[in-house]
Amino acid sequence: MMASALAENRSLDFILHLPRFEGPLDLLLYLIEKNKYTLADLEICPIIDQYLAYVARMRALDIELAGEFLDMASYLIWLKSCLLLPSLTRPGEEGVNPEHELKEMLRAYLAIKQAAHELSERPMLFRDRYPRGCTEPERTMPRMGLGALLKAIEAIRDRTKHYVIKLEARRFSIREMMGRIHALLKASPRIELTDCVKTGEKSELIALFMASLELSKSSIARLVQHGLFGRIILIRREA
Amino acid sequence: MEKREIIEALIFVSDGARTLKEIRQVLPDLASDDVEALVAELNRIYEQSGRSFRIIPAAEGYLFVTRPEYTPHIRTLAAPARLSQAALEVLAVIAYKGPCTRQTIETIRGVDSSSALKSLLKSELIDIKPGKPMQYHATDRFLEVFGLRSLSELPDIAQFEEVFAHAPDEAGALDQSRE
Amino acid sequence: MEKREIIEALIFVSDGARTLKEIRQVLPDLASDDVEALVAELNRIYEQSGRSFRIIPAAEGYLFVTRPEYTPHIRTLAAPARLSQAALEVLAVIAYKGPCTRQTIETIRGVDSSSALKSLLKSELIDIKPGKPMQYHATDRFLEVFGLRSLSELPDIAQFEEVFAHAPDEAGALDQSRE
Repeated sequence: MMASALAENRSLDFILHLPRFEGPLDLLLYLIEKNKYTLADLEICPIIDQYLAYVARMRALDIELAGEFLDMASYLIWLKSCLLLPSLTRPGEEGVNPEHELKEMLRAYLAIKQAAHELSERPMLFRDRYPRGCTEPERTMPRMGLGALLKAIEAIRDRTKHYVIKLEARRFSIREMMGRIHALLKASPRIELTDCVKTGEKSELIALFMASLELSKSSIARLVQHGLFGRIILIRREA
Repeated sequence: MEKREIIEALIFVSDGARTLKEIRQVLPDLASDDVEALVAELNRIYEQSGRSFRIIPAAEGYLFVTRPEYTPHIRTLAAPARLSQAALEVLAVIAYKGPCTRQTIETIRGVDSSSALKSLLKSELIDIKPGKPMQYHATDRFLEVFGLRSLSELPDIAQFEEVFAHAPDEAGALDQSRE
Repeated sequence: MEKREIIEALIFVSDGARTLKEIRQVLPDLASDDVEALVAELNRIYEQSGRSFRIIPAAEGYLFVTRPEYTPHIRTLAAPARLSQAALEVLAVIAYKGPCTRQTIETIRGVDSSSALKSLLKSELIDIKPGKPMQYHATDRFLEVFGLRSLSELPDIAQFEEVFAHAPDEAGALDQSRE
């Protein structure tokens, strides 16, 4: 179904040149307007097809779409099957009208878009006029509030997390790893990079790899790898 | 020294809007209508003498701001603020619907809204309400920035109230279909 | 719109003194003497119309200040509620962790916290619990300022982290254009 919709909608390529949509509802509203429908007289099936074609087109072009677009796509496929096979309603689902539900979602989102537009049209501080004594919207000292309190906790966590990373980085410095590899190379002219691993921690592996590149660059060792993902061999270079 | 000029000085030195409550704390014998009349007199004086600023009502009080025609000149020294579409939409939900959870916002918008929430919190346009689950509400700063006395001054709020009465709530239609 | 009023607007919106250099950045064809003369004109206008503020020279530029006779009235009002980042962090630890010692706070924050504790004690947002070891706790004043009925109304940290720990580090919503 997606493929045929795609073939029918070559003309949809223009969509790729549009500014990005805020989300699937935004895209649906765009398609509805483009097809000159209103929410009251909306024919949902062609809109569903165009939506799916858009998503398929974006995926075919390897353009990353937020997960919500794909969730909506599967919801719309389900919705379309309900519309085409009205008898498919499962027991306990009488009274649920999925088309009506979708329209309600669109109505609520449309209202919000309009409200957002009206807000942006109001004279705004720091854009259309400035308050006395201030041209920068961000304050150096936050007002007291629960948001400020929670952000303070986040700041503590960020800072202490930073310490942990620093310590780790110090434990596996590239210089240190270069020393370790060099010592092993002195004992044996040919070693595997994995021979140098002690803890197996990710940061150690990264530091070791960087160190081997450094040693190769400074002509202390030659790096050999047979094939992708093959073992990395270090061969001592005689001075 | 007149009361009118005391009011002017109070608004002039205020960081953010000077609330009516604060003004009446300093001048207890003035009713709110009196304050409003005196502020109107001040604005007339500014207009007649060609001043570059006025006092506007904002956040249950008053705020000194520059006249819009001076904005291009001020912008030479300070970049203008601009709200993203996502931030505006999240702000609209919170302002029109009243305190609400992230889930409500995302159900209405149909997309993840955490980074917009984060930036709005940082700019103090919204804050977190006491209690659980976590709900966001519009702040006085929001009212100042958009020149509103209170949230009830938002245009067509009645129209939106009707829409939100039917709006999908915490468990949206999309979530139900995914069970 | 006259240059005089542009100068007025520039000084009006400045946080602290507006330098002559900045003024001449906006109005390049004015010499410093011209600016001085226009500022003198503005002050004459303020004086004649009985305004509560004047422009004074300061730090290589100009600054708006209220006339000294208004100071007693302004002083009646408490300064707006602001805390330094360090004080906010200490307050958050005490509020969420419950009564705790200075050592605990410093272990969690990883930095010396004595001056933040001092300023919080002074603002009466925290107090010292009788007994040993010396512990700090959040006060009723803290609850009042943050609009809480009890500490149990504090928002859920895990829920906040869920939203914000993963959201990309955003600029303030109003700061977008400065990115």
